[in-house]
Amino acid sequence: MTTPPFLQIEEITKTFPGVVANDKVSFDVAAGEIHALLGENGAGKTTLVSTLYGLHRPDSGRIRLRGKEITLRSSRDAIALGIGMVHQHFMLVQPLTVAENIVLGMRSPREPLLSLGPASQEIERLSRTYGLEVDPAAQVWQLSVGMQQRVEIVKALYRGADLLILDEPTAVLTPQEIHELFNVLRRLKAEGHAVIFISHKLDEVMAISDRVTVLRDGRVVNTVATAGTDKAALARMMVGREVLFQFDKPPAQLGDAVLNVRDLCVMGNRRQMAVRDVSFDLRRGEILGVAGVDGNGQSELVEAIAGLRPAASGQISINGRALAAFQPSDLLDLNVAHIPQDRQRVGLVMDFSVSENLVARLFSLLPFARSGFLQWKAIRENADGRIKEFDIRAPNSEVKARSLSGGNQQKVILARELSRAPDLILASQPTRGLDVGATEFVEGRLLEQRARGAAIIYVSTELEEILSLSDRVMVLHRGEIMGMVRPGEVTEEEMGLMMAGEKRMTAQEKMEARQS
Amino acid sequence: GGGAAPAPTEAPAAPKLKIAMLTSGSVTDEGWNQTAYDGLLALKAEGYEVANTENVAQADQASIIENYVNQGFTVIVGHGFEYGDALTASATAHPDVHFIQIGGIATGDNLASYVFKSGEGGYVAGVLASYLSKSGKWGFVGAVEIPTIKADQLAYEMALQQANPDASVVAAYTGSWVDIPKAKEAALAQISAGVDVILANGDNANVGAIQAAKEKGDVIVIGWTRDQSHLAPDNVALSIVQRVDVILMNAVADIEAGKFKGGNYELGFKEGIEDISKFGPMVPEEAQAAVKQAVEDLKANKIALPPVQ
Amino acid sequence: MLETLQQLLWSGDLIYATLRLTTPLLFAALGGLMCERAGVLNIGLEGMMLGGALTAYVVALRMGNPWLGILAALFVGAITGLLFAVVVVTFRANQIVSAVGMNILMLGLTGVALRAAVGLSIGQSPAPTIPIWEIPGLAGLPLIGPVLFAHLPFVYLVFVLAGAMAFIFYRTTWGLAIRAVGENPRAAETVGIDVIRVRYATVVWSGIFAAVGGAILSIGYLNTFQEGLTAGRGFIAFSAIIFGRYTPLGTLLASLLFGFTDALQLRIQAFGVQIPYQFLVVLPYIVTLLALFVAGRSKGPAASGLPYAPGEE
Amino acid sequence: MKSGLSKRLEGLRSIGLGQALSWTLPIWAVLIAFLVGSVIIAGAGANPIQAYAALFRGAVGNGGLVATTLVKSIPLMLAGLSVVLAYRASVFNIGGEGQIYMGALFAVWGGTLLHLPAGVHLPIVLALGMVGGFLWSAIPGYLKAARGFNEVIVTIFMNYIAVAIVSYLVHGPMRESGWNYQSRAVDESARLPIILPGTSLHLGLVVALAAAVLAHILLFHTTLGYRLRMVGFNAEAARYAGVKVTLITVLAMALSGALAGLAGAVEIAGVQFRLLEGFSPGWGFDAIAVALVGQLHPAGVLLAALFFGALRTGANSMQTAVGLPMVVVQVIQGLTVLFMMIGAAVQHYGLWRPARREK
Ligand SMILES: Nc1ncnc2c1ncn2[C@@H]1O[C@H](COP(=O)(O)OP(=O)(O)OP(=O)(O)O)[C@@H](O)[C@H]1O
Ligand SMILES: Nc1ncnc2c1ncn2[C@@H]1O[C@H](COP(=O)(O)OP(=O)(O)OP(=O)(O)O)[C@@H](O)[C@H]1O
Ligand SMILES: [Mg+2]
Ligand SMILES: [Mg+2]
Repeated sequence: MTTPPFLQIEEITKTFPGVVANDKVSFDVAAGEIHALLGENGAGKTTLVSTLYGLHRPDSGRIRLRGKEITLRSSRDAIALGIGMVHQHFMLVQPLTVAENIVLGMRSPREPLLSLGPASQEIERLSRTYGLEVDPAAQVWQLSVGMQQRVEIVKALYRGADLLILDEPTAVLTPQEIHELFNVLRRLKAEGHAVIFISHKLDEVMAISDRVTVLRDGRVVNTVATAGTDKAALARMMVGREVLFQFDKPPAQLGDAVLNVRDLCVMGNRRQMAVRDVSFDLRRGEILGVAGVDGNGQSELVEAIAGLRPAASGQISINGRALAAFQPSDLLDLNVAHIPQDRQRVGLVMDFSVSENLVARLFSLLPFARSGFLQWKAIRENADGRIKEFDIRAPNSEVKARSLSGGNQQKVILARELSRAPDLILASQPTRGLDVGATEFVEGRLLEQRARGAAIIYVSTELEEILSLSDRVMVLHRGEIMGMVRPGEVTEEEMGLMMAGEKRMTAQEKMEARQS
Repeated sequence: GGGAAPAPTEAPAAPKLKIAMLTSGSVTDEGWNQTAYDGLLALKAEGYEVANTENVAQADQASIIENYVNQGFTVIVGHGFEYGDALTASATAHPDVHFIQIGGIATGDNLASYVFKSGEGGYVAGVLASYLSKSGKWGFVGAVEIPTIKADQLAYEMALQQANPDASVVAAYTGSWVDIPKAKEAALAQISAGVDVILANGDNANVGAIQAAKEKGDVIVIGWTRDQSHLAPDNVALSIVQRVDVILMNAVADIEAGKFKGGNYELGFKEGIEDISKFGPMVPEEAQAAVKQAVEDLKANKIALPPVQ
Repeated sequence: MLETLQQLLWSGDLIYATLRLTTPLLFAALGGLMCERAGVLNIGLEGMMLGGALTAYVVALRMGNPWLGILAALFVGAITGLLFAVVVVTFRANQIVSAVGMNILMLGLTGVALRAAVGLSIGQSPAPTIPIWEIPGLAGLPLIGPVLFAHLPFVYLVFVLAGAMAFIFYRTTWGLAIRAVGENPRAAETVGIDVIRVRYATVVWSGIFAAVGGAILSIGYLNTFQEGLTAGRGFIAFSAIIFGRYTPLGTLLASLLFGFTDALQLRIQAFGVQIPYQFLVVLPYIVTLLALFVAGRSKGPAASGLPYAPGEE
Repeated sequence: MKSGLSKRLEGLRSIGLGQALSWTLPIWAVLIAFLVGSVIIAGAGANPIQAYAALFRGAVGNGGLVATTLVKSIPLMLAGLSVVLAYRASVFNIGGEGQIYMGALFAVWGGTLLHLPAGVHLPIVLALGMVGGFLWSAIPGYLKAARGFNEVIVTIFMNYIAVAIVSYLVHGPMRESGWNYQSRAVDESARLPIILPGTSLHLGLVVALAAAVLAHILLFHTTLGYRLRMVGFNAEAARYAGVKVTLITVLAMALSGALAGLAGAVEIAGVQFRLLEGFSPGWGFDAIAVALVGQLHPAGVLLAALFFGALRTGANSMQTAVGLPMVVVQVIQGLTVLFMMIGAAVQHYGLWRPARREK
């Protein structure tokens, strides 16, 4: 007959204790095809591609490459067979240089001596061929996220990858960067590479892929040609029900100003000025979106308002109270809620129980503590109430936060932070990595708070989301306000240019845009 | 009383004494502890049942003594000044058991302490050193400063002052009973400062000091507690020997004869409890004679040793 | 007094002693550095040194050849390293606490083994020792010859090894792999590096290095062994790594500082300075603490101390 | 950014901190340690069964021995609790030994310089011991929290310094007039009374039990304990939640030192009465083992301390019975710790299986 498909996945099953992550998954990928994998959180996408890359051993099932069955004992085997992977969380060693990262684990022509010179030349050649500009001598920690991703792709190509797997590569990129990435992928495709592409963003899937395989609960729902389907159909396959892409957002009912920020400058971790001269006001009932590429000062801005990071200069006042330096403990008095970006490292104590986490900020207050002694009964009752109210899926309030899924961990944080009817809510990437359903839930809760009269700062790197939720959007680039716009009065392209720092407001515009 | 009384399996005839000894260091230290252990072995050779516990921590002294008493031991030896409190307390609690302290001053009806006449050995070593030193710089290497060692250090210095007012003694302590390398290093440091005779008085430390002398060739060491010439026959000029075996033999004989009396006994050359080993080949006749004379003077109480500080 | 002290500082003896005191420390520290860079903390260096010291002594004594003693110490060091690796790499047990257990165990084991193998007559049983090796030509140089070129062979070796380790870390694929494993083992695994193997290898080497450090004490400087002979040198080696900012050169300098202050304090005592010896004995610790104060923070490899399981997401 | 050093604590955190682990684990660890130990004993030429029998008899063979075992457990209990407090806040306090010395030193000062009526004197002496340990360990606590020093090195070094200070003092300023290099004994009024007449069992046992109860309450029933554990598990989350991490870290270390200091003071007031060089046989180090075998739980620490105390007590009988050096007991202690750590890790991660995901 005809030649077999480039890659065939046959009945792969992979279980973890208590979870069937992949259940008899079968599909195939052709050379020169971009194949998208779609599914809710925990559907088993990462597990599947990790298996393809030799990081997991499947319980059963077969993988054929170019028609031949292959066994992958480790990623070394996968690399040798021409499989490359760009992980959801980059697999780069921060203090090493780009070149060192790229040759890491490979035999050197002068084994055991490193030969970085020739390697750098090869890296530059690859960069030119595929339009992936990287500096081989730079240390990885100095690079932006987009650049790090390029390093990852070059790393895979350097190893001669014919099959490139990208796990949620766009989650951290600007529209321009996504655009560039797609160009690279198309070039790879033209050269005959096979690409597996994972994303939660249906628009991207529609734009780049040739075919889509949808996973749900570890099983393949269907594999369809992209040309023959649409977003709604894909979403339905993913979730198993109809998904609304629009929620009804009543017009804003603006109240008093809650937050005033004036000429704020904040230092970042690398001793650079991460936030520069930022000024804005925020009123009750308003959602201010903060858009920008990851790492352009959003987190520093929020951390400064939350008292986690001192302001280098400028002023922050909350409810009319200007404090020279906020402490995180002041947030309680000021009635500010903070949903931190990194929910597992900052928002939760993973080894504390759900009930302990639900009082993490409030534990010293009545009724949870009396003269320094914890009141466990009150703490548990609180937990039971919250778990019901926020539909937190946990067997009971005493299990560790660690054992919850990502979406449910986020619900714990929401339940805690929203419990005191806050005046101001700082929400940093509250839906990052969450699937459609969980995202819907979080967004719904925030809109409820807005209706109640809370002022909300909503940081996200996802344009679509930010435009649909916010009343105003502030675009940050290198810590400066590039623009303060209203959704509907701006195109995604314009926003993208601002995020890339190629379009900015005048000083006059800035002044005017301060207030809602 | 330690709870239930032990059931002593005493034969109707005169029971052989059961003797137990506690040492704070290891009995392989070539010094204080091993000497005591040799004494215990001598008793064993005489047919006594003996037992010992080494490396006894301060905190464990009382319970180990108690344990031996419970096991029916009738003579308990605490080898060192640090056993004073534990022996005193046990002696009061067990009037029928005999307690012996060596190197301390604890007393009781059934507790006798034997202490080497402080400084006698140091004095003799000093006399010898004054003949052997060419540089006029003498060294003293100890592990940890404890009373007996300090007393001998002072007498050593006194002998020096008498022989040669211009000479000087430097003393070094390593702060550790087991750190032999450091003791060696301390001796080497002294040698490099011009010292050519060293009195080594620190159990394991001696081993280090003697090795340093051996390595440097023409440095003389005076050993302590037991004859240490085997460690470096060409460097060890003499060892001041402490006859713990004799103390124990005498005490046991007293006990068996019913003559054992509590109290504090100072013992030295006169009593035959301190002694000198044979001389090394490098010691001239003249010096040997002087040393022997010093020993005689000490026996005759003719030397005023520095008071114990 | 001041004059003699000055004389001492110029005499060369201080330098000689510094090198001698630094060598066993530096052996252990370099071993610890290697596994530290691969992400395994090793406070068990103390016990590993002790094992090496005992083995070298017993074997040299029984076989009548110090080099066989060294060889046996290498072997025992490797075994100890292997055991530690099994505990902390394969079983992923907490590295600090396991090392504490390891040190207790080795103190006991060496004590028991010493008695079983040699009995009580340790003083009567001097082991043959490693001879001093005067480097031909160089040892004859005036002034510096006897100070720098008339040492145990290990003294030269350890400085060469420190240099070699710097070379391995920064110029070879192995070194790159070790550094990557210590910083981000997951990333290393995804490019096909066997993290477990790298960690095993470095921990085993750390055992070997530490054992040599111990062997130098027992049959290099001495000809004997006693329980607890290493007297805390393994802990000092461990701190030299941190103080040396996790680099071979830094570790070398930190060990030298320690060796120097120790040599110095013994010489201060030898000059009869009227400072209670207790304070001189702890001079190296105080100086190191002060130096730490000046040097400030030292950040270890990011994955240091963390257990690693291959195949996780 | 998390420092590498605080990250490595995740290793400890990941052994479950007492929550998820089976209570039978220490028992298994002990049994296997004895089994492996028997091979070593046999290798050393003794009969393991006889040795263990003697060990057992020597530890609990009669009422007096049980009392001795209890007495020996007291400092281990207190020092073990001290380790628990620090470790719960992710501070590796290897400085227990030095803190014990400092506690003993302060207690001896209080017991010899103050002359107070019974009933007042003793509590003051014990409190002084806590102050000594508190101050001594606040130093590394501060250096860690505020200056980022590695507390492992600092505490190890401070052990040597504390021992040297005590050595200097008993040789010089504090030396008892007379002959020996030791301090004066504390007043009768400063001593812990015997609670079981005819034995050496003193009131320190009650102090240790009370300390365990208080430590439990502190850790699990107070807001301070909540803060402490929060910092221990995740300092960043704690800071986010408004906890003053630096302060809590210093406080955890200092409170830990206070308990170690209490261990020293109780030993002075209950057993030794005066200070000598070499006052502690290494309780500060054994305490780490005790705390971990006790799974970082106050009740577990009490049991583990009893076990180690019994080993120490029985060791002597074992030596007399089969002629093994006492260090055999250290072999068993070391093996127990290692198997305990292996067991904890296996229970946490599963054997030979990839670990659970920690994103
Ligand atoms: N190490 C583990 N062992 C066992 N079960 C686990 C483990 N980690 C996660 N789970 C379970 O797997 C499921 C999904 O977890 P995962 O971490 O993938 O969450 P998620 O997909 O990000 O969350 P969500 O789907 O709620 O948005 C949950 O039911 C969780 O309890
Ligand atoms: N190492 C692991 N141990 C235990 N369970 C795991 C492990 N890795 C994944 N799982 C579980 O397997 C299931 C599939 O997870 P996977 O990460 O593949 O989902 P995903 O589709 O990539 O989700 P997301 O969209 O959140 O990235 C989840 O329930 C998850 O909890
Ligand atoms: Mg997931
Ligand atoms: Mg995934």
